[in-house]
Amino acid sequence: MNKFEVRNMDLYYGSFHALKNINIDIPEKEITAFIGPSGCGKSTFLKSLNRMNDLVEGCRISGGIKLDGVDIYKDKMDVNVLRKRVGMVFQKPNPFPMSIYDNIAYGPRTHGIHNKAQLDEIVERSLRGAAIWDEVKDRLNKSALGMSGGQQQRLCIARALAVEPEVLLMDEPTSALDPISTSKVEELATELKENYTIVMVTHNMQQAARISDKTAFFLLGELVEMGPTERVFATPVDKRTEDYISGRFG
Amino acid sequence: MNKFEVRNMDLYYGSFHALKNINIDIPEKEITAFIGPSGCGKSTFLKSLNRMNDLVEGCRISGGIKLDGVDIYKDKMDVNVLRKRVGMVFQKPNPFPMSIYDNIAYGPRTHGIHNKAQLDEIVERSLRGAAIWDEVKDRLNKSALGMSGGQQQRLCIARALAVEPEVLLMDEPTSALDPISTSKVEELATELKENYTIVMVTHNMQQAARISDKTAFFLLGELVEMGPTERVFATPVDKRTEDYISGRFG
Amino acid sequence: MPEIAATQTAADMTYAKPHAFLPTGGSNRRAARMQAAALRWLVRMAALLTAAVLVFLIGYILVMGIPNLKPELFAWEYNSENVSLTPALINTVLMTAFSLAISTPLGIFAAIWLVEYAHRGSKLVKVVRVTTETLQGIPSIVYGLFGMLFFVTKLHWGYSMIAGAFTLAIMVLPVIMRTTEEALIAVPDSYREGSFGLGAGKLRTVFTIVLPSAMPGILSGVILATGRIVGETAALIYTASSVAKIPSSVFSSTRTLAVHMYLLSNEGLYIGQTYGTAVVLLVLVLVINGLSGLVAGKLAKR
Amino acid sequence: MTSKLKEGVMQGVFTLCACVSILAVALICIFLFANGVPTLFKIGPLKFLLGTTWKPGNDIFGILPMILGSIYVTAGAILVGVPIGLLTAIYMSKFASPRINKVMLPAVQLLAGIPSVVYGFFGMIVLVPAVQAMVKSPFFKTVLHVKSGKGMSLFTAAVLLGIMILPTIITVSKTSLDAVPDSYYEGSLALGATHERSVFYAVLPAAKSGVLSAVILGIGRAIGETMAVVMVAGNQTWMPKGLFQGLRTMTSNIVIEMGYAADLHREALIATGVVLFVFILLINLCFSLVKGGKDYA
Amino acid sequence: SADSAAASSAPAEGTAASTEAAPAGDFDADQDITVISREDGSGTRGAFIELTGVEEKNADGKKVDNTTEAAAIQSSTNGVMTAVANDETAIGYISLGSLSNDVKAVTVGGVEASAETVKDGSYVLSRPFNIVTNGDATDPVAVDFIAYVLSKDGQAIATDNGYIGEDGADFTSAQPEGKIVVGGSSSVSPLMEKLIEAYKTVNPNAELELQTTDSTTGVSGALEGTYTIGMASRELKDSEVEGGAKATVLALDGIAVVVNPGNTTDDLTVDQIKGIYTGELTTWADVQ
Ligand SMILES: Nc1ncnc2c1ncn2[C@@H]1O[C@H](COP(=O)(O)OP(=O)(O)OP(=O)(O)O)[C@@H](O)[C@H]1O
Ligand SMILES: Nc1ncnc2c1ncn2[C@@H]1O[C@H](COP(=O)(O)OP(=O)(O)OP(=O)(O)O)[C@@H](O)[C@H]1O
Ligand SMILES: [Mg+2]
Ligand SMILES: [Mg+2]
Ligand SMILES: O=P([O-])([O-])[O-]
Repeated sequence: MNKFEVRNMDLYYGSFHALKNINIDIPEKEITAFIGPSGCGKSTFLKSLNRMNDLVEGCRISGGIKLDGVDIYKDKMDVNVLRKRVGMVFQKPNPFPMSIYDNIAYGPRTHGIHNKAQLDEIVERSLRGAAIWDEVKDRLNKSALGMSGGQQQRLCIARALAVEPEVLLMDEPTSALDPISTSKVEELATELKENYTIVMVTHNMQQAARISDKTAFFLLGELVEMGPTERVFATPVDKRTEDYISGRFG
Repeated sequence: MNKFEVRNMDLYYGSFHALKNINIDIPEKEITAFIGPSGCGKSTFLKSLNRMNDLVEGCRISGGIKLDGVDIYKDKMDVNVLRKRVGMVFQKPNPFPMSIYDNIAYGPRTHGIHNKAQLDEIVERSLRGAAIWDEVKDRLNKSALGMSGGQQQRLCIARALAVEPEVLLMDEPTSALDPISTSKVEELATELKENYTIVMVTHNMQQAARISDKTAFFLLGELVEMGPTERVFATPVDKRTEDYISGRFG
Repeated sequence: MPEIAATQTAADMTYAKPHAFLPTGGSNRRAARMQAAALRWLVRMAALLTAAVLVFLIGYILVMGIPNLKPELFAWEYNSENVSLTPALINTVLMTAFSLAISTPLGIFAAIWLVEYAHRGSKLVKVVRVTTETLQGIPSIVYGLFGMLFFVTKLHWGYSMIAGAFTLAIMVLPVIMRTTEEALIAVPDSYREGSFGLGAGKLRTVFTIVLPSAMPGILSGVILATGRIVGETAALIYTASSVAKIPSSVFSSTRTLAVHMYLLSNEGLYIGQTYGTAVVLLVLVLVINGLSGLVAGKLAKR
Repeated sequence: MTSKLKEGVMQGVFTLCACVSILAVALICIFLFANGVPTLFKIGPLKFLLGTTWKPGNDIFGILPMILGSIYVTAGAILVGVPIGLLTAIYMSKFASPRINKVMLPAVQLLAGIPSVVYGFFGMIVLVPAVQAMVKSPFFKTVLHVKSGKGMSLFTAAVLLGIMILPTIITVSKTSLDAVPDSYYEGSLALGATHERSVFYAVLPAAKSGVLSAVILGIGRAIGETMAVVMVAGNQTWMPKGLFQGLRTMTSNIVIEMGYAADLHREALIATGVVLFVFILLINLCFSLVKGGKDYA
Repeated sequence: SADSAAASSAPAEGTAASTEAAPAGDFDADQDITVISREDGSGTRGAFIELTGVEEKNADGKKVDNTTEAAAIQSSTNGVMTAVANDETAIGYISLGSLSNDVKAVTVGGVEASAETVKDGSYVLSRPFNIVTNGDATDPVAVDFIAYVLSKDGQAIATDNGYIGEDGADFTSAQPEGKIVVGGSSSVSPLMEKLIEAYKTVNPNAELELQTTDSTTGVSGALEGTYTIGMASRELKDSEVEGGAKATVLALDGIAVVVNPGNTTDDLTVDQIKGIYTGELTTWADVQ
């Protein structure tokens, strides 16, 4: 089953044509990786999946993006609900400057849950879900900014889980992390795909090869090739993909 | 012949031991590449070759670094003269906010050349040397900030050439550039090694393989392995080098 | 709601299915939307209030003042009939120039020391920071008292332009220091590295690369200081006093426009002229602000 | 080497310039304290600081009413200025279009540039009668039981000062709001929060220390303001009597009486300046503590 | 009343808003009186409290200022005028020379405040404007100028500007050259300004600089030599006389007791004024 279906999508930043006629299906409960050289539009595309691009002035989108068959750019789609359903984890861990507990509870509170017991439960469940509960359970009231980078990133994942999304978008979630933290986050992603659809941008081809089910290669705003990860890496159809994978540029 | 000879060198940032017992010889008129994962100390080591680390508060160095047999950390070495002899090109192009001409003339003027004809000649020679003369000769009086990234980087190389250094240190000189500019800078480096000793940090192993004569691999502040580039890539001696080159981490 | 015992293992805690707690529609959405609307309304009202106060204030001064802008108010020489503001206006310019001539080099050099030379965390830096902040917080009336006790009385300068200018120079010194410091910090380190990398010394780097790049920021600080000098009253009545003539030497007493306005209003004999003067003062402030806007625009363009 | 010498000499010059502010503060301390502290002891420190009567004609110098006056007026100004200023800053930083900001920003700067004399004039002629009319209204008499309110009062002074500190509050808060990394805002949006909620619950807490600095700077400005307060506060030397009664601040006390004071009276006024200065030092201390805390985090 | 052209024309526009706030006719006399006073040490206040009996000697023979604590303090003539013009229930006292149409001067014991009544002594509230020198004046310009000020011409200028001068003698200038500085009280300053301007036409050789500060600075300046001639709107303090200051009366200034134009009270006795300022009479009904 496809979670997202993108058809004939174009995106402009002002007069700059950043994404060109993208057609892609993102399967449910799998990890889809986006690779490509810097500036090719990976982040841009990721952000249009939960309409974070709405914030960018001068950004225009045409074509259709359907989530579970519903066009997310149609008027009756409430962006806040969309973003609740399609969570996002950013390149640089961005915990709020508040306690660990409040970080996780932020989302549920936003969506109207104020009952202490219920919040407690959500916090624990999300932190466990992000495989960080044991490390932080004794200091839930400490500031989240005191954690290490890898912990912060897992906290951000926990924060995203706390609003019970269906999809998790991750934009280079490990590029700011050390190797050990990176492998923890990668493990986590592999676990999470049981319940969530995961879309991940990475500039690290090894990472894409290690954990993703499908891989999409972007170049200069075009989707060059998409397919099962092994196939894309082993026998790329497009010459450009092959060049990129074999390190001829980028 | 060795341009630099480094013996038992240790470097601390405050209490952090950033470089550990480095011993390395850098051959004259060749390209030496430093590779290694982020944070391993490549830039730090590069900067200690022309004492740019002097600017960092709390940075202490022990051991010896000899340039043409003279210890550069001894008192009688004038840092300004050292830096004139050992030029530097940075990761992000950093032209001064002045005209192209003034950018190039800055170094010679610093070292006491004010004769207009002489400066004109140096400017032309340096810009030609950096393979950018044809692109900028008609707008020497325009601001350097209006150039493209690749042009700016070559301008910075020209600026370094203008003070007639013996060594050129380059810290990831192409990481901020597009593929075409990158290959121009790479070509330029290969040409320059006829007359200059070049030391280049890169996170792009393909680049190291393409242009360097010697390659040194750093990991966690240690120099793991150094040798002729083909040898290091084809038959690494150290297990860690092999892991890194084959993409098992980083 | 499902109860989950604390003893459950991590594996059990993974999400069986999404949508356990959080309904995506209905009353929660409405509550969220209402909260958003309320907050939006709140900030708009506050901004409106601020704008209204300003418009009312300016409007009031203009309405009361413009009819009083008669030509004799701008006569070359002051006398009790025309109560001309021209000498006061010229004195304001002189006073500003004099104070800035003292405080600008001091402030810029001090900032250079703080940013380019001082070791971060050194004792002296801390003391300089604390004293600069102290200076910034001292009310003008205290500056006035100090100026009177020190420059006027102790140094025997009398009520004079020089006493006023020194008092004001100390008063605006922290303003110039702070803005210059920020401007210097904003200069990318890559410029400095580039210059050092070519073998340039520190002094040359500072004066030929760093300072020119920081100039717009420094200039905006100087303009800020000008604004404070122009509007100052309390620190000047006790130091420069009030002679409504262009001073013949730095030891002559002089009055600036703000002091002029204050004195005009005092006895209630020249209320109309006071409003007229207020308009001129306002225009002066506008011009100064405009200048700083222009400089800031230049800064943005680069 | 000459260039080394030049470097050394200039470094010395820079260092000396940096020390000017130390010298200035030292001089200010010495001259104020040397003139004020002996007076304090001549009058008796407790009599001076805690005395409730100020009658210079009869050589009674108690400045407690003025100390309280300064505190009340400042607190009032903060109550008026901070909410409005902070909300305006939030509006300008996170809600207003660039077009609106293009007008608002110079407007706020203008507000900051208007000399205090002009504010005072405005307060005296517009605010005082307005407050007078307000307290005389039936609503105040019957509902709020305000029997004898005056136009020149704590309330009026607080409102006027509240307006005067607006630019400080707005610019400092706005700067710190602008400095909050977008990542907080985006993080909140990505959780499905509305723009408004994101701003108030994710961005604002991150700007906390900046807002606190704004408040402290506002306090400093309010407590030090002179020319404007004198014209609207009533300046009675009694112990503050109520929100709609006049009172006198330390700054007013100095500026009102300095002109005619002689001998001990004059020294007592300088001593008032010393007390004010000590207050400012305390406020600055708070300010550095707040800022120090930020650096630490 | 005010003869100064500047005083009568300009302020009429200046307080257009305020007259609406206090419409005449329906004055509610039950309202509390808002008492406006000048600051402690002000020359105007000193004379006012002495002449109205607000200042009394206590048992030890020391003078005590009984001004009610509730009195709002304004630090300038204009402050008092504005406060009174904007408050129906207010009362204040100001220099007669500054009186304008925004406020109403009441008659005191039936006598109108004017130059004539002050001069003939029937209006009781007045105070001296003093010029102060360190001992006797020695500077030739100062001597010549003081002679001019006290002459027929000088005193006429005072009278023309709403202050009260004596008759004085005829004056011919000795035309001395040089520069002197006159400084001090801001209330004396406007009159001094006129005198200096007039004197310059008589003796163009002299240069006179006027610094407006305050009475105390005027006296201390004269003693220290920063001012050749000081100005004070009050009597000299004992300590100042001991220091060698010598005061000469330049003119008399009447003190007008002023109320809001909307106030129906037109006359107050000295006792009523004292009652109001000592806080015994608190509403206008008590007075009427
Ligand atoms: N807000 C914006 N306004 C204008 N152009 C933009 C904006 N954001 C991105 N772009 C441009 O759109 C193109 C795609 O950007 P995008 O950030 O999606 O690249 P990316 O593939 O994520 O690169 P990276 O690996 O560096 O993150 C780039 O050329 C970029 O310059
Ligand atoms: N000024 C400094 N003060 C303290 N630590 C520093 C400083 N500069 C670098 N370091 C630390 O020293 C180590 C080596 O840094 P360096 O910049 O040399 O790494 P690098 O190999 O160049 O990495 P990259 O590929 O990211 O540029 C890192 O752990 C870094 O955090
Ligand atoms: Mg990206
Ligand atoms: Mg590096
Ligand atoms: O009260 P005076 O201003 O006239 O001293």
